[in-house]
Amino acid sequence: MADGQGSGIRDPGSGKLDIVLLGRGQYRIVDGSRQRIAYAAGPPEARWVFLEGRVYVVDTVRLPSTTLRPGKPDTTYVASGFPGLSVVEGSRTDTPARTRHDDELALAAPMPATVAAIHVSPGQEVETGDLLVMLEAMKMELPIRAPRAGRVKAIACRRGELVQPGVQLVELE
Amino acid sequence: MADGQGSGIRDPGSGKLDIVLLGRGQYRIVDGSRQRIAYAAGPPEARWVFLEGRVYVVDTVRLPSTTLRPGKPDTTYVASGFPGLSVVEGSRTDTPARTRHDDELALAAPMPATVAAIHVSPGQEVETGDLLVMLEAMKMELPIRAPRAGRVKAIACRRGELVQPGVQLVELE
Amino acid sequence: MFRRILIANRGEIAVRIIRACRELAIESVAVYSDADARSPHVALADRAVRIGPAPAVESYLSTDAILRAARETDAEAIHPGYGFRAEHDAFAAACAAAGLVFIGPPAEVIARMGSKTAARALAAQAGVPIVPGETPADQRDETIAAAARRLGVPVLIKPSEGGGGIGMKTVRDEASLMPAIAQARREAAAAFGDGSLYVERLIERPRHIEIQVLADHHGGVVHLFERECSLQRRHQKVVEEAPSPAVTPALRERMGGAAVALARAAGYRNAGTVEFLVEGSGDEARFYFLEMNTRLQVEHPVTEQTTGVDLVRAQIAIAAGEPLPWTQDALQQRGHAIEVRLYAEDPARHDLPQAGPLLLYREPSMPAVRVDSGVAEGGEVSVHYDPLLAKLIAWGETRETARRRALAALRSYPILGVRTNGPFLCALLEHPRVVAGQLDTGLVDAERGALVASLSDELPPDAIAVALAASEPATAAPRSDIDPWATLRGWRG
Amino acid sequence: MFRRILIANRGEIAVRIIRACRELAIESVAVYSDADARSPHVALADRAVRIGPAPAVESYLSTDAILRAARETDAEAIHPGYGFRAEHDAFAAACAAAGLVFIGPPAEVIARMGSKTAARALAAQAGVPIVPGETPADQRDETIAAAARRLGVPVLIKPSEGGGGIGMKTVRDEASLMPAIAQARREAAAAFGDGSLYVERLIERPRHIEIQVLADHHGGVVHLFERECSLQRRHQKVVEEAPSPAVTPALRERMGGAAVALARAAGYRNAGTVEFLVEGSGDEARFYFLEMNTRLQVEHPVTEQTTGVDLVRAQIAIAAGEPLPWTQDALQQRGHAIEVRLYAEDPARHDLPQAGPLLLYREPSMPAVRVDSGVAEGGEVSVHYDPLLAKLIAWGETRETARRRALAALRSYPILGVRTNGPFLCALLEHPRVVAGQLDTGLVDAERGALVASLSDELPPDAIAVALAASEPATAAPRSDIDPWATLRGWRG
Repeated sequence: MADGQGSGIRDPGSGKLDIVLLGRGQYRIVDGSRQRIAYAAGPPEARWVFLEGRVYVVDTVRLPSTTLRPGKPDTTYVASGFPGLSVVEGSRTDTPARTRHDDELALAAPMPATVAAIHVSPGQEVETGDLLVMLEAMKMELPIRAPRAGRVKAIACRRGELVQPGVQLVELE
Repeated sequence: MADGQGSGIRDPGSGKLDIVLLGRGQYRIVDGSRQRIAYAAGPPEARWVFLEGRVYVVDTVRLPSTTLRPGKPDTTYVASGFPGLSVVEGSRTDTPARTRHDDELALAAPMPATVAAIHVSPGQEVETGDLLVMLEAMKMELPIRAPRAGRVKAIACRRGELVQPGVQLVELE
Repeated sequence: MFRRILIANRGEIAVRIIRACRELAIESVAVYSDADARSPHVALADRAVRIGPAPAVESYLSTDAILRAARETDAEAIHPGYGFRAEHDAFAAACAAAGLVFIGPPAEVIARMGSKTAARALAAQAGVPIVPGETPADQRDETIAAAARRLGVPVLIKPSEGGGGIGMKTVRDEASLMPAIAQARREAAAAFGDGSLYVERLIERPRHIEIQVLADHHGGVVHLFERECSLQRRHQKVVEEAPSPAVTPALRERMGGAAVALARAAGYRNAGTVEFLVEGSGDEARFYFLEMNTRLQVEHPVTEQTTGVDLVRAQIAIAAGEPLPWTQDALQQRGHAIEVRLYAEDPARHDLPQAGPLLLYREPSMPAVRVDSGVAEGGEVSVHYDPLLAKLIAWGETRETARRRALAALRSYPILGVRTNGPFLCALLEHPRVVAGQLDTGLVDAERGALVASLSDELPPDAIAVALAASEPATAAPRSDIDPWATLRGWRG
Repeated sequence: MFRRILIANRGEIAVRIIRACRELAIESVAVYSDADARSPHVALADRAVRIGPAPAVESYLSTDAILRAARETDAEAIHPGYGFRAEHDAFAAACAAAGLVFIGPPAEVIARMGSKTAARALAAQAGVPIVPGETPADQRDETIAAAARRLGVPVLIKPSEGGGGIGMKTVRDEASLMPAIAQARREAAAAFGDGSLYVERLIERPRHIEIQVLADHHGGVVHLFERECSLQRRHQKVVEEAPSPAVTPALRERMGGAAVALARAAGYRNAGTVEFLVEGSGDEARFYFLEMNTRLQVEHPVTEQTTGVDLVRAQIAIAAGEPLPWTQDALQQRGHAIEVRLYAEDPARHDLPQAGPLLLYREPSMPAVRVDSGVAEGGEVSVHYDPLLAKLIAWGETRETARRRALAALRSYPILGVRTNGPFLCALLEHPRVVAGQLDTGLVDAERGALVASLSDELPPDAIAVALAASEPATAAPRSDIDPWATLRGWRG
């Protein structure tokens, strides 16, 4: 991707990205004469960033070793105040630093909840989106659906049971 | 002033005032079942407080020796978290802890400013509110008026001079 | 007018009602569970009473606890908000028995409109069109199938009890009828403990359009025009607007007239909403009674922004016995309003509700944009209640202006610490069919895959740079993710 | 429509215009002096260009610096806001010469309406009533006195040049005439370097009521009804409202008609305001042309909130050559709006402007309340510019609702670190004559002593308790008075 292309918000030939703190958690990103406002909060291993209506969760502890490397000044964007540290323009194929969307987690409870109903049995074939388990956390119904097609290998919860977040409720094979 | 009288917002017999921090600079004052929100910021010697549309600047360094003393639990309001320290209900005659309105300061520049015009001469009699000096700080005209009737003793500035805040510009006798 | 009102609710709607009380110089009493001790609605009210532990059934749903709080604080009236006890006829009756004014319709009206069967019968009596359908008294599968065949496919099979779309099945050919009935019955029994089924003609690609009504105690009934709420995910509204892009003046008059006729037939009092399914658009559109909500709606602000009527104030005035201050002719719509609901949920994970700390939360402040919220930075979104954080309402002279304003405001509305549907709402407001106003109740579910996919880009360099800037030790001082409570446990009273 | 607009202003009005651009998908370019590098208007714009050091004469008033910034950023149009270069005909001409669209009337219209004499003459020609008065060509004291005697006391003697009430003298008996003339001349000479005087019949206890007009480039001219701005301190407006409690439909039509006639006679384009003094009230009231402001007014939001028209958007559309989208008949007032101006000034010290850090600054967010501001918590109020921090605009179905909302919002609007007129505005909104709508331009100055006295209570115990709670070491973490910049000097780019 050529310099100045990509997100379309950069001046060709500038290459320098200034991050200015405006107030608590509020930052101005200055890129030549163009600028935008961003917000950040949270611990280093899960830093939340808000940028033009989008939200990203960045693991800044693991980030430098995987996506950041010293860059040539004419092709990289240097975040001021971090000498020697440059942000390489990402691309769809070489960006390990993704936001945390893990489809596996779809088979676990997202919060402490009660199992209201189990809609499948071991051995049953399911399609993507099929309702597997219905959880309930107070007023809300939390459907657990199949993240992909497959066969139910095991069911790791019972109706009425209080389940904890992160614990897988159904195994698919 | 009897307990529960005064500002009319207290439950008789309660006597305990809880101050709960809600967020940065934001406090809830709980007085029995009644409550209000207040805000505070600034250094101890000039703590700013916002309470129902009013603003107070409190010198908390000098405050304890002048307006606070241990109180009997049934007639005082105890701010939680400050054992032994009680706030006595103030009255119009015995409240040294006033907000900082010092009429003497009225004869000094409120900010760095230029003297645009001098409207009086030494020896001249002036009435309360008479224009003495017109200052100018950029676009704004800052009139310095007589805080009381009297005779001009001396003029301590010149037309066109840049004056600093707090420096008295006219002496009255 | 009342001297003191207790608000039997929490979150944004409790805050909304407290503000209305303050403007009327009425003292407000908040109630709260242990989970809400530090919530904005508790801080804002003139008084606040703890009514129980976090589970709603022991606090916000507890009639006893609420009535005790009202007695203790000498409240004269109770505003139920929406949800919780707002449409519970026994609660309204208990208020009346305790000598408290329930700010809503009488208990018997709540009971009648709360029964789908009774409400449908009343609508039919009042000459309001209803969707053909029935709950067969004989509930055997074959009888259900026969009823479905009489209506003619496509039909909808759904549980007589419950809601939220669970157990609802669409049948497009007679061969699928028996398996669909069996599956609907299983899901209904599992979810609601009752396998009774209802069959109804399917309205294809309907719009959800509702009419706001107000009825006083002196025979006055007016409607405040329509709201379109077709943008729903799994039968929960996410975006609402007024006026509806599909409603012409003639259709508006017919629908408004039908809603007023139903309210009169029901002996309705206070604010209520008559929901319709609409087939087609323009003067020729057909509308069918869906249900009547006997309370304030979540989406009431789009009516307020377009009619200029303060619905909460009107509710209080009606409950205090005042007559409606307007005739139907005096009411008018002006411009266009769009509301988006901000939920703590993850659109990438089937909208699962999220819980967590609001590390950073800043509401936009701009002309013609209103935010009704019940949360604050530093607060906690708990697992105990509905995940609605806030509603953003944008007004404009035209629909397009309102839509652009809503987008601009969402892009200036950072919420960090819990995932929300904010980015999804931005994508939805830019969907070509939403831009064009070509809405139906299936749009969001049909397009959600594409919309979610459009959100899962890789991380842009700017976001990485800001994440790193925020993590520099030099920025520690202004960091906003420090828990202020942790440092205070030693001295709080 | 324009692709990019430069905003030649700062503070709340620059923020307001940037927001309008964003909604129209027009790129905004902010300009700033060194004193404003961290101001909200700079952060919010799509681009920002430094135009000079803090003194306005070298930055916001510098035509060269502004035009250079417009060239550098390839802007197509310039919005001047109000103040600074907004009514400077040479600036408008320089924009035109540089090929930039000036969002306002043509330079010659600004020049004509900027001259009191020419504007009065034009008004008289257009059949608009004017206050009898003159600037005698022969400026000797005796000639001035003779002119005053011809008009008959009471009269007003004022400098021909300048404004802000400086040097203005009221004369109620002929004996006081000569000393008043001498004193007015001294003050005029000292303040404006020009001792020329103007004499005019005194209108006793007038109201200040103005009419908003919009004129396009295709012959379309409409008015957007009135604003009452009688609450002024020393000729500076502090509270404005629409509609005026004194204006009847018949009077509104006469005043609106007069304003449109003047705009047509002047060849007016874009948004403008015709100010009138009004004597009496109701159908029989008399009104006199005061002046025409050839720009957006500070108080434009009360018109926006009552008519639903976005005046900044309209200004941009007109400048882009679009015709007005409404006829006069399509425009209507709805409800009532009240604006209060929040200044950094100390009412207890003759409203002296204040400078300092905004240690804590939280805007209220509630239905029907709008805040237009140009500052943020952690920012600095500088000595260099006008001390207007923000405007709070409350709308209501009735004037009383709007007034109560404005009060409730002011009581939820903490500003700490610099003194503001917030508490004074609360007291003013509760003054019996303000509650009753019995306004005149002398009200604030006449009542200010009593209003200020009502604010100088002793410290309530609650405030002492909160001050002490905030000072406990345990609360150090959430303290908001830490300068975030101080900790960042090491790394900022």
